[in-house]
Amino acid sequence: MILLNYIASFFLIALGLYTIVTKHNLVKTVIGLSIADYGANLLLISIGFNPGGTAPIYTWTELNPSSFFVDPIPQALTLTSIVIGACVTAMSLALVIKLEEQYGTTDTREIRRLRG
Amino acid sequence: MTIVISALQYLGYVLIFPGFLFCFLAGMLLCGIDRKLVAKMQKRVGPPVLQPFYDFFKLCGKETIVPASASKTTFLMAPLVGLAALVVIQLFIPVFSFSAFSGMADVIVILYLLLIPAMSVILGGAASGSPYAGVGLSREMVTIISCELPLVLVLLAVAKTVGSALGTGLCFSLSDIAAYQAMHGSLITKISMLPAAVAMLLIIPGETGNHPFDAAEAETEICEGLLAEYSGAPLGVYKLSHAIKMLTLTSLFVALFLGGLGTGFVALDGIILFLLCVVLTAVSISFVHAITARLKIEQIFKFYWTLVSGLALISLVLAWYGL
Amino acid sequence: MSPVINALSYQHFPIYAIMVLFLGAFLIAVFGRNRTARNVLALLSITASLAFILALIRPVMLGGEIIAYWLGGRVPAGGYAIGIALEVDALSLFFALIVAVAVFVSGVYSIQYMRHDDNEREYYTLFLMLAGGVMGLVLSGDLFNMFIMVEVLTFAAVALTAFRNTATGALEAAFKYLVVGCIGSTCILVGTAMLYAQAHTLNLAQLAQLLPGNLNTATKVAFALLFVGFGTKAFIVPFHPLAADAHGAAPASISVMISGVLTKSGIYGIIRLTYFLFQTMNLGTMQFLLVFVGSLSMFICVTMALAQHDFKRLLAFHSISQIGYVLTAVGLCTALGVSAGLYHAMNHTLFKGLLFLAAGAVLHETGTTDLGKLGGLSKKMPHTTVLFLIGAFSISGIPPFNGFASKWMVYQATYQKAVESGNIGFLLVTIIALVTSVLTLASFVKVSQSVFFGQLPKELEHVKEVSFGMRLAMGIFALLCILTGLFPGLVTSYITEPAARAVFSVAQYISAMGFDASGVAAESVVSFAHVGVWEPISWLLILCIALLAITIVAVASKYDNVSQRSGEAVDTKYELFYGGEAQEFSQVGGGDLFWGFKHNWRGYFDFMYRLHSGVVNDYALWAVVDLALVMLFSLIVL
Amino acid sequence: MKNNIRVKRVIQRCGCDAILPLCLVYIFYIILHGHLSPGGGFQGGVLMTAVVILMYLGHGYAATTHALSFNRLHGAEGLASTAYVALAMMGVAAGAQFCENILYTHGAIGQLYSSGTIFWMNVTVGLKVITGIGSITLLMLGVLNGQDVDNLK
Repeated sequence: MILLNYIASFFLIALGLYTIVTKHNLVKTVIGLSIADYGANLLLISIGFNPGGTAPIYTWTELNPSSFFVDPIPQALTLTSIVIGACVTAMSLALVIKLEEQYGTTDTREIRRLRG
Repeated sequence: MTIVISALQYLGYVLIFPGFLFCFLAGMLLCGIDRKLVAKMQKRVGPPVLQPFYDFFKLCGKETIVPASASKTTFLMAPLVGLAALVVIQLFIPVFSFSAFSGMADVIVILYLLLIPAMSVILGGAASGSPYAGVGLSREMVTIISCELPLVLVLLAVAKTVGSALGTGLCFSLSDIAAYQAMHGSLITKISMLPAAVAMLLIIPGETGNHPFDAAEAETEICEGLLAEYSGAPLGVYKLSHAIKMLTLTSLFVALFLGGLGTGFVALDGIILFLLCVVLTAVSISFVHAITARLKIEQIFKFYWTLVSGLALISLVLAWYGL
Repeated sequence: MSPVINALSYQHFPIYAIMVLFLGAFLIAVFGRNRTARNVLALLSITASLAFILALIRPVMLGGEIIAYWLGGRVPAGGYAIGIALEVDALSLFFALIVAVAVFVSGVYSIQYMRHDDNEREYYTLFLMLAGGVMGLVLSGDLFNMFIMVEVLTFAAVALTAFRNTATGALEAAFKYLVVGCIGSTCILVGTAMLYAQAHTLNLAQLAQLLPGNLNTATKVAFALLFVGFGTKAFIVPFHPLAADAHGAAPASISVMISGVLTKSGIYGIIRLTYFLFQTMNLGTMQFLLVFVGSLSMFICVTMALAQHDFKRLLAFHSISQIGYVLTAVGLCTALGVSAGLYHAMNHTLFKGLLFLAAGAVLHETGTTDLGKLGGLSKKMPHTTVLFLIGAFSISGIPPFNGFASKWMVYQATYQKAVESGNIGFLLVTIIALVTSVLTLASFVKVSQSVFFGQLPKELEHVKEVSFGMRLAMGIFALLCILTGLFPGLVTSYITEPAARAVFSVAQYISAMGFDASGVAAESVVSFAHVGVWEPISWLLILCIALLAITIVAVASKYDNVSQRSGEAVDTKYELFYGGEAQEFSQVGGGDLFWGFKHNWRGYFDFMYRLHSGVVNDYALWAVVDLALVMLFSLIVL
Repeated sequence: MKNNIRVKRVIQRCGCDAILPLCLVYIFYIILHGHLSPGGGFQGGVLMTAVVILMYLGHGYAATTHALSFNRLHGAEGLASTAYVALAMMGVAAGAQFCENILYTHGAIGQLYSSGTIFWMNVTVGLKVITGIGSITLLMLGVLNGQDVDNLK
């Protein structure tokens, strides 16, 4: 079950990279970045998963000797990474808007004033 | 007291031998002999051997005109800095077993110090604002790039040869190279060093900007290029620098390949060094000058990066495998 | 211990150094509407940060102490690190020092330089966030923290690249940088995650304890991911086009940060990764990887720089070329090599900063950095010209400036390595390094001819010297360039050698954090012996004596018998020589100055021009290919 | 897409007004219970997006920017970050490490105020994210409305 997660996460990362490399539309590039980021997040959260584990919160009621937690650290990391992913998306979309204004296109093949 | 004496001694090194005075006299003589030799090879009478001296003193008496578009300070200071740097290089090159300051710099440093006089010409020319200087600058820089690769290879080959003989693996110090040659004879006697020596002979005219590698100064096309706007004493200083550069490079050749011929007496060594320099100048500068026509700049580059570098590389590979 | 004394203990200084920068950023966001408040806050925070870092030199650099600081007092429990740590050894401090100095000077420069821009508040907020991000990265002892800081600094750098978004290419550069930078960041994240899955810790010291000897496929892949991730931050080949775009478009003070500081963070990451986490540097193949990538960066970027037509873009390529030197030297895995590499890293920040600031000064006064449109500025901006020349001589390795001192050590190290290992490949590296150096000189000759010398175009008649604040900032860098060049002995023995020694003492790094370092080989005997000799002070002394003598002789023989046109007096002898033609404006300069060289290499240059296509997909493709290659490499080799 | 049919916005507006308070309460619930249940400053804060968009849908762009000044949000964001650093520095001031939890004396496990500094840190992070996300959303709405976002006040 967890193996599927791993496969899916790497598939997502690969898909994201594929999108970035092959698609010539700025918005699609941004989507590719997001997909790769989601793949990384999925990987992180899968790493912390323990089959049968409870939420890593310390309260009187739920705690008994037989219960165990899922690893909380990857969850914290995932959260951070989601935040960063959201910021990247916001930032890149802002850049896309401005680029579209300046160049009049969203085709990456035409946005190449800096080259050589 | 001893401090004062040693200070005076070092001052003597800087000012008299092997410093300023020696450079001035030997360099100018070398230049005169070169001109005479070329003339003889071309069946001309040629100027007297002392002609460079006459030229220099005449230039010093002339008015120095600074063009209106030039940056005055750079324009006037550049020749002096270049000359001083050349004299210092000469101090670092050992005269056989006698070395004034050779313990302070190694061959890599010499390689870089040689760039300073070139830079001084380039910056001085650039500061004049003349378009001829601009073209000359471009060519001068390409000539420097051209000579750099083979020179590096030659120096590394020597460093490796001496280093493996001394057991330290590599040796960059010029005084160690001189000491090694004093004990084991000149490096040129080694087969592996022969291609490097030939390469070095070919590098000398390129570094000094002599015919046929003088595209940077080409009087007939770009009116001496970088020196187009210079007149009077600064021009004289540049001519002097050029003469000293011939001396420096030939004595670098002596230090690298012909060490061990010294007698131990400094005065005598100086004369031997000068005679060797004359011979080397005759071979590498005058002779080549007399029989060739000026190369185009891209041909210079190609010549150095293929043929000369190839020679030096052969030497380096041979030295690497201990032959 | 009383709280006050505790708060002033140098144990806290690393976190202070990071936090004052962030705090400055936050406060400027609140109070930054007022110009004075903004400038004071920015200056205060960068000065405080610099002071904290300088105060750490004594215990860490000289005393050899390693500061282990657990945030929130969460010390390791049960042999596992459960908290976030800062760990400051000499290596971290060395990079922090570079960062602090560069941030300080860049900040001082910004005050005058950015005066005419709007949104200055955002500028300083982002600037300090960038500084804080790099500072946090180099002082951190936690892999995930490093990732966060990488993101913070990438983010701030992207935003600042696009800051002058009306300038040509700023947005484009920012977008490209964002895309490839984010690929790099994602690589770091995935690599971190995979290492966590294997070792269940994120602490660098503990990872260094657990990883070596327990490598499996996952950790090898993680290595490749982290290497590529930090590679994007250092802009080494194949990420160099991004650096060129970003530097060229960003304001000059930010170019200083990107080239002097951001690239260093990448180098720092690579050193930590190879020497500490995986400890694979003793493998010849690993050395090959670093030296190969370094030499490639060195050479490709210097040739690319020769073909550039824009001042800042040219500088950007040189920046990566010099980073290639650093990486090459560090990759040699000898004490001398690491010391030389770190020395060059420091010098790179200084002279590159100086050059970018000079480019900024030119841009500030003339409004362009196009080499074809400039010329003759030395008469209008004499101080900037002198400062630029100091920077240019430093980067091209002209003695006695600092670039020479470190490059000279790099040559020694590479050649020594070649002799020791008997591998002729390293010899080639020495030759490439030496040739690169002269090519660097060539392109700076081109810049000085095209920008500062030659003839002054009509449009630039009104140009004035830049303000004192900007010259002061450049002067600081220039002074440091000269000092570090003149006293290489002091610099190496007090700054770079402790840092290089720290690189080779992984065991201390691990045990300072309270982990068992018995599995790691103790510090090997480190020798910094040189082969060559170079005494800049004596050289300078002799040069001065010679120069003095010559000047005396020259003055005595009426060298200064100079006539220059004064006032309006018209005499044709003061005009330039045009072979009898009418005088007209003819500036020789611009991008194709050295066509004699380029002509012979036209195939190569055409190929390179086509390769650097400017399409973001291509750059992303390079990143992916690089990732695949490094992954293949690490799977086979490690 | 041109909208040819005139819609009476009263239903939209009423719906938004009904949900908006609930949303805000939910935000604060999540932020304040960050140490007790899943959630915390960030998770609560991002819900601000929903609030801003609800306001926009119900009341239009002008009313939204009137209610939420961009500059004020910006300032509050800086203040929240500063407060976070100050809270973290309290650890040092009390003679311990940076970020150390020094208020951890009150409350039993499961109570609302039971985690000392962490509670306050959650609050500051929440404030920071609310303002940050809020201003990003405002900016995007501004772009959507063809405003000159560069000079948004």
